[in-house]
Amino acid sequence: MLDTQQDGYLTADGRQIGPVVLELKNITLRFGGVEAIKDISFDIRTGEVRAIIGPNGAGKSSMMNVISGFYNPQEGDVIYKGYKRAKMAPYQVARTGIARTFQNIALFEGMSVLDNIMTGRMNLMKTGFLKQALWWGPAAREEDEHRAAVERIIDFLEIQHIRKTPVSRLPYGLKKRVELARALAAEPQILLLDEPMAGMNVEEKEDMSRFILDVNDEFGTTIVLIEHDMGVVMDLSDRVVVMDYGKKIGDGTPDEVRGNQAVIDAYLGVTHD
Amino acid sequence: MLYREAGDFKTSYASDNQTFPIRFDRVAYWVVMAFAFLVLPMIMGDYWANSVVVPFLIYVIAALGLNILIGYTGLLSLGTAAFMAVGAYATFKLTTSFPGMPIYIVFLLSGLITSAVGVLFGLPSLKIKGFYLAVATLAAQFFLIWLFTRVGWFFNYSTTGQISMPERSMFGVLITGASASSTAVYFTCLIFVVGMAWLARNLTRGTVGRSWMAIRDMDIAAEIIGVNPLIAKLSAFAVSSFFVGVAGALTFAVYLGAAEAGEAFGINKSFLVLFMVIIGGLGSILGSFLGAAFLVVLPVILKLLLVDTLGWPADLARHLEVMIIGALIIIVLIAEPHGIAALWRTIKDKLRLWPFPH
Amino acid sequence: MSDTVLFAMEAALNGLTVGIMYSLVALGFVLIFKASGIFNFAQGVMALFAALTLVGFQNGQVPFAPLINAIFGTSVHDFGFNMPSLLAIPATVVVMVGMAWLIERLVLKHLVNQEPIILFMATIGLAFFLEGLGDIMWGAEVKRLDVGIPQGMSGAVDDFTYNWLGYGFYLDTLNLWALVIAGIMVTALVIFSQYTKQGRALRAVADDHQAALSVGISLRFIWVLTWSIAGIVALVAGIMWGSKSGVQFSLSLIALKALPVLILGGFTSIPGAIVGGLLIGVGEKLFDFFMQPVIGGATENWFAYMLALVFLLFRPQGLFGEKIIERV
Amino acid sequence: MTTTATQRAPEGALASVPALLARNAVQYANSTAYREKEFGIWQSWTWKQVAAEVEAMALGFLALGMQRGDYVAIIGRNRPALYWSMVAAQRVGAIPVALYQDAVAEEMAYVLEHCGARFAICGDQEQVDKVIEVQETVPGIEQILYLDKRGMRKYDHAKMNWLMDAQTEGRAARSRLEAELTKRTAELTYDSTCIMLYTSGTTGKPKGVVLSNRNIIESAKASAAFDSLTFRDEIVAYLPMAWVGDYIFSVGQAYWVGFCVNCPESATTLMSDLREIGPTYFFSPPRIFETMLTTVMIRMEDASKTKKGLFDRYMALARRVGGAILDGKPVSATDRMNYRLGEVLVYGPLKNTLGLTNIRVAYTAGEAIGPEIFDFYRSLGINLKQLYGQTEASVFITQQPDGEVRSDTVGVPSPGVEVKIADSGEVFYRSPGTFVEYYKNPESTASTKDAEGWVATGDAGFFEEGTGHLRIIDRAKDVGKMADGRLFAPKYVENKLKFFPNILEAVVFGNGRDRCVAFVNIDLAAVGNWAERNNIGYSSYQELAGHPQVLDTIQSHIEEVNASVAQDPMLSGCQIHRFLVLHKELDADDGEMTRTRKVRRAIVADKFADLIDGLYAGADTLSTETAVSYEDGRKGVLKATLSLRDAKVFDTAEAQRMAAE
Repeated sequence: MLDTQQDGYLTADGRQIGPVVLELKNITLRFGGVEAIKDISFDIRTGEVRAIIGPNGAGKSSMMNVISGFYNPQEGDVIYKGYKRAKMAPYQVARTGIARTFQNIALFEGMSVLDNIMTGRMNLMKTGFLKQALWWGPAAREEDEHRAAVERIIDFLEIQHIRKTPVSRLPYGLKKRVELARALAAEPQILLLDEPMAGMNVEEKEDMSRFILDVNDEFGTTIVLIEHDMGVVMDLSDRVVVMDYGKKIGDGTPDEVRGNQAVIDAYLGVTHD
Repeated sequence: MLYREAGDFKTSYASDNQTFPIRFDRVAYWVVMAFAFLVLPMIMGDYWANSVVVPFLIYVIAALGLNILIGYTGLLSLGTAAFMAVGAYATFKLTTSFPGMPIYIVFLLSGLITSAVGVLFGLPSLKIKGFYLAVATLAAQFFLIWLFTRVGWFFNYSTTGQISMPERSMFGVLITGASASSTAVYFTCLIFVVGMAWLARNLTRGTVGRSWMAIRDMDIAAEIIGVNPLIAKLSAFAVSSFFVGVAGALTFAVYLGAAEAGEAFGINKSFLVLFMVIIGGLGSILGSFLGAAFLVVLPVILKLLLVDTLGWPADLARHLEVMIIGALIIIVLIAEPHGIAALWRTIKDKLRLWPFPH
Repeated sequence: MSDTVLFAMEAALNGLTVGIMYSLVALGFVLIFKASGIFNFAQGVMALFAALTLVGFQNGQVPFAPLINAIFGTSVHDFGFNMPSLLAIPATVVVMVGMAWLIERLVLKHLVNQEPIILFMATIGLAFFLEGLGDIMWGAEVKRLDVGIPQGMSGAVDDFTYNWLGYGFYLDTLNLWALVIAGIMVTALVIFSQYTKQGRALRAVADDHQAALSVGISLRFIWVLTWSIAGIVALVAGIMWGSKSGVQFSLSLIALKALPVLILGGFTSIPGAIVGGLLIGVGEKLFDFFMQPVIGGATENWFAYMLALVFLLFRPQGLFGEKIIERV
Repeated sequence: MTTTATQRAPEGALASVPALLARNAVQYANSTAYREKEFGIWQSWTWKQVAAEVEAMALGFLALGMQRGDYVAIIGRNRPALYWSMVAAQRVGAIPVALYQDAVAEEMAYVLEHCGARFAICGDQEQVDKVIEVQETVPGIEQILYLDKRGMRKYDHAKMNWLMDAQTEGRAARSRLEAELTKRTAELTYDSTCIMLYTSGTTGKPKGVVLSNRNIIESAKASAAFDSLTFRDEIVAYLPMAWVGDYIFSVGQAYWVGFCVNCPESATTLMSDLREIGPTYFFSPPRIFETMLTTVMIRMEDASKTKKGLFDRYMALARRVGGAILDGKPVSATDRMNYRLGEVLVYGPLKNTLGLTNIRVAYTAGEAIGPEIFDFYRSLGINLKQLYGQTEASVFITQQPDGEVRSDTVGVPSPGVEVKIADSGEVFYRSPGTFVEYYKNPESTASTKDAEGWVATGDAGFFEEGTGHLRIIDRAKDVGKMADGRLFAPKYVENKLKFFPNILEAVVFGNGRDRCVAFVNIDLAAVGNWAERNNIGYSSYQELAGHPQVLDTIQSHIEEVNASVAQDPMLSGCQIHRFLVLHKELDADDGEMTRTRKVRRAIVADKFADLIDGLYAGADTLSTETAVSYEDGRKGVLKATLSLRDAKVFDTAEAQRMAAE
């Protein structure tokens, strides 16, 4: 079993996976009476691609929201980089190096692609309020430095041609890509992707998969993703957590999970409705 | 059609995100500046200065302020006039208490005082949005005005309940008071407009501006990617109120000369500024100028046309004006939710593509 | 029993009846907000406009007389006959319904699925338009409105309280009537929404837009319907306010008070509107009663809003609204 | 390295491209040499910086063990660093060989094998993968350098380096290697090889054309003088680096006069990048001008009535007087005024949106250009000219002087070039630019270039009486005889056909036969647009190509051409009696065309033999199957039933005259 190795493992394609960076311990999340997540524990290792799968309403997105600090679980601990994470606001979580994308695109429609991505760097920009108001040297210089960094991401995700287009004018597929760019701009250690390929056609999916792998490969970013397309999940991820009705029913490599009876049942269950 | 962009390329990010990236616009900008500073003062008579240009300039500042709040941050405020009043009364108190203080400094300080008050009334915005917030700002409107009319300290217990501006000069030129020359007043307002527009541009182009717009477009997402909503919203209120406050200060000090909170800064003034922002263009600095110009000039034109030319009763013209403005708001919101500025942008794009349609 | 208490009680009682007025206006807001999610800032002005129109009909004024005179140099003013209230009121109702229809055609139809804030601002524009229109149509001067509701001190109350407490409360009969009429209105609305087909459709839409549309309810019809009802409610409010303090612009400002009322009562609850109105009415009277000596009078100007502000901070959804859970 | 410049005599000082660079680094030290749109802005390098970059690269090459006479393959899209690598390779005494980046692996294999390259410098991962694939069969390649890091992390870097790392390496090793580098650069003479380019070869295997410093510099010198180019000029480098034209413009002339070379961000952003830069000196094969014009017309279709009216009105005026004004011929004052107005309302904006505002000189070559296309640009006031050239001539053979520009000639011999026409009608030339030899191919060299240095162009043509302008009819070997002995010049006819916007390609057959038949490719852009406007639905090229109305249009075009061909007694035999519209577009991936989009006649003839027979057999419809390969490399079979048509033919001019008498 993987979890036994304290200092990571070697993947099939020869990538070295590091030690646990984020651990969820007995997380329980309730909305009023409803239990969205029931006593779930699993860990995420540095540099791996970790998938969370499960039928609709399994509590995947809630789990994402717990990790990104949007929901605070009633029970359980989030242990990040070895320390128990105190209850904090989402923007504070973001500052600890966790960035994310959203299931239904949450871009800033009123802004250009460039500005959206620049907004992703919010926490890396330091210039004070007054300096900006007067656009003093430091402010202008910082703006340019971060623009340069953003441009590299734009280049990386091949969206040069829409750099200055208002997001509202973009087709769905590109919006997804811009959202990824915005998350990357924060230079996160952990990148949470909530259904990055939902509603995409085949080659859009292929592109997105390629980008996700490239991100993981080039920047060594740890990636946690929720995805419905089983094929994609199995190709992309190193380890998979399977959820159903807010419970964890499986955890392991794609192959292990594929073999897991509970998982099979859950998915057969899904295919019926 | 007028644009010749071939060969106008950018070799640095600074030049790429400058305010006017297109050569033609840069030229146009400097032409306008030259006109405003050199030509207009020569040709403009006192009537135009006092009844059109100066109010226009002052409203531009107010509109810029409100636009930062509504257009850039998406926080609706109906209390603009009250905050202008704060600026006005701050100026009054400061000038009367510290006669030596340079008047421009007084204006800026009044702005800062207003930001403080603005932040205070902005606090609810952390919990509520949209028209809920509008109601909260209405509270500011009615409470503050009540304060200024009821509490003697604010108007130095003058029997009339009015405040009136003593004479003050800057650089040896009389700026305030009855005998201040309209040119001096004009330049004062112009300097402040240029300066504050520049500030507004700087703030909206950088991190601060992006955090505002992020909150406006999708506050939850904004927070999750790391925008601190507290800072973003309150800074918006602070900056907005600063602008509005300065506008109020100028209204009182250089434009009216004497004021009474009730009728000088009533709720209708709040709406007037709001309309300037809507008609001019939400989230656009240029829009603030256009909107202010439009709503300052419209009544003048109506008056010239209906009253002076056709000899209609003045009140009728006024009612008609109210009606037209109301209709315009609706039309703008339907036809072009981002106002004249957006209209201008479309025209510009067409000109740049000329002769091609798209 | 000490006098202050008595005076306070009297003030409260008056507040209660003033509050009913607020409730009447607030009712209009709630109706429209429930059915179309639009926050109709123009509700107050609609009341003003309705009252103006009613008076206009009663006095047989020529619509747009000032305008006509200005353009053609004529000096027409009225038709020279007076219309009995029994005729004038239905006529006004027709006007209000017609207005609702026009508003839907010319404004709402073009603003479907815009953000609420945009719609809100549109109604502000609408408010200004109607205000101007009303003034141009019927003239801006203050007018008396009398539809035969008895006014003046209510002897009954006076005697009753005198015999009971040894101090006769002053209470305007008009306010009592307001109470009654408000009661009738609410029951009428309830009956309408419970027992008529349109009423059910209305509720369906209020509960779930998409669902309602999918079962083939015409949104446009619903909007005309609600705006008409709101118009009628506005008329009633206009009548009450008008007969109390004359028909004038301030009426539309008083109507602004309906906003805090809604914050208290919640935007979607009819009982909320009523209770909120009463609370505000009583609250501001008592506050003024006790605070006047301390901080000076005219606190009614802002008390309601400040109260609302406090509410917003601690219970944004109001007394009766349901809690909002935000999701990503 | 400036020392090299001073050590030698002034003449020899500029005996090589590196020497030119050394001069520029001093003379134009701070004027911009290269720009590239990257990361959203135009990254710029002055000549001084370029010299430093090149030196660092050269030192890096030395560090990697690059030897004198090594062949260095350079594969990728136009990027400054790749241009520098060419010069850097030269500095260490190696010979740069530029390859077509869109060539598939097996095509590359041949060239790499043939030149025995030891080093391969690749633009990006895609090219690297191809080279690695080639390495399996071609062991010679020892080192791969790449420019774009993207996706390269996983590769085994034992024999692979990032170009920038190589530079850092070089800078580090300067003290150790500088002397050696200076020595090697100093060894370069006017006659040492400057670059080797492979001719795409209309038939058979590509040949490696060896060009010396003399060839390049002399041609650059002469042509630059011809159009008085200065270091203030701007060009956009977007044509294949493997093509001699690009080398002459982006290296030869650029280094000679020291003007600035701008590299676009990517193929997709070319047009906007072009617009941003607004080049003053522009070169392009006809098809680019064609597509530009087509897009202009298509975009104008949707313009409002008034706008369209305005546009048409002023374009008409321009067609009437524009060219004349450009050539400085007399034009009535009113027309001049009108034209000025048009400049403000239409021409100016139009040129601006196309990015041609600042053009001082523009050339088109490679193939004949359609007269109306040619005139369109000239009428706008763009000084578009034609030139006739070859790799073997370092481009320039003939070109059009200002004021003597016409669409149907290719101009007068370029300065320093002698041209003669053989009895066979074939064009021969001799010039300082004439290539040294075909690499490892003496017999071809001998057959092309004779003892006195006359080179056979392989094109048939003649000098026009009076003007002394050269007119090219066709490829000499393609010019054949009809059964009745009349001349068969397919290219001549095909070009006339291709001048119709609806026709993309045409292939005429009939050598040795009694009459001619033709294949036609329709232009999907133009015809497709027409179809949309007449709401004719179509799902594929094939379907559109088979549409009867389309066939009618094409037929009318062909008959028009027949009429004009009939005018010339010698060529009147080339009239097209029967034709068909091919069910697929001729494609380089299927070997039917060269990478420079020249039709490979023989291959097409052989591949579609059944269709040709059908045409001659007089069949009306014909079913056929064709092997095709898709962009992603998959192979497939295309089935189609084509309808074959007869076209009206005309009597020759004098035949008509006789008939009249």
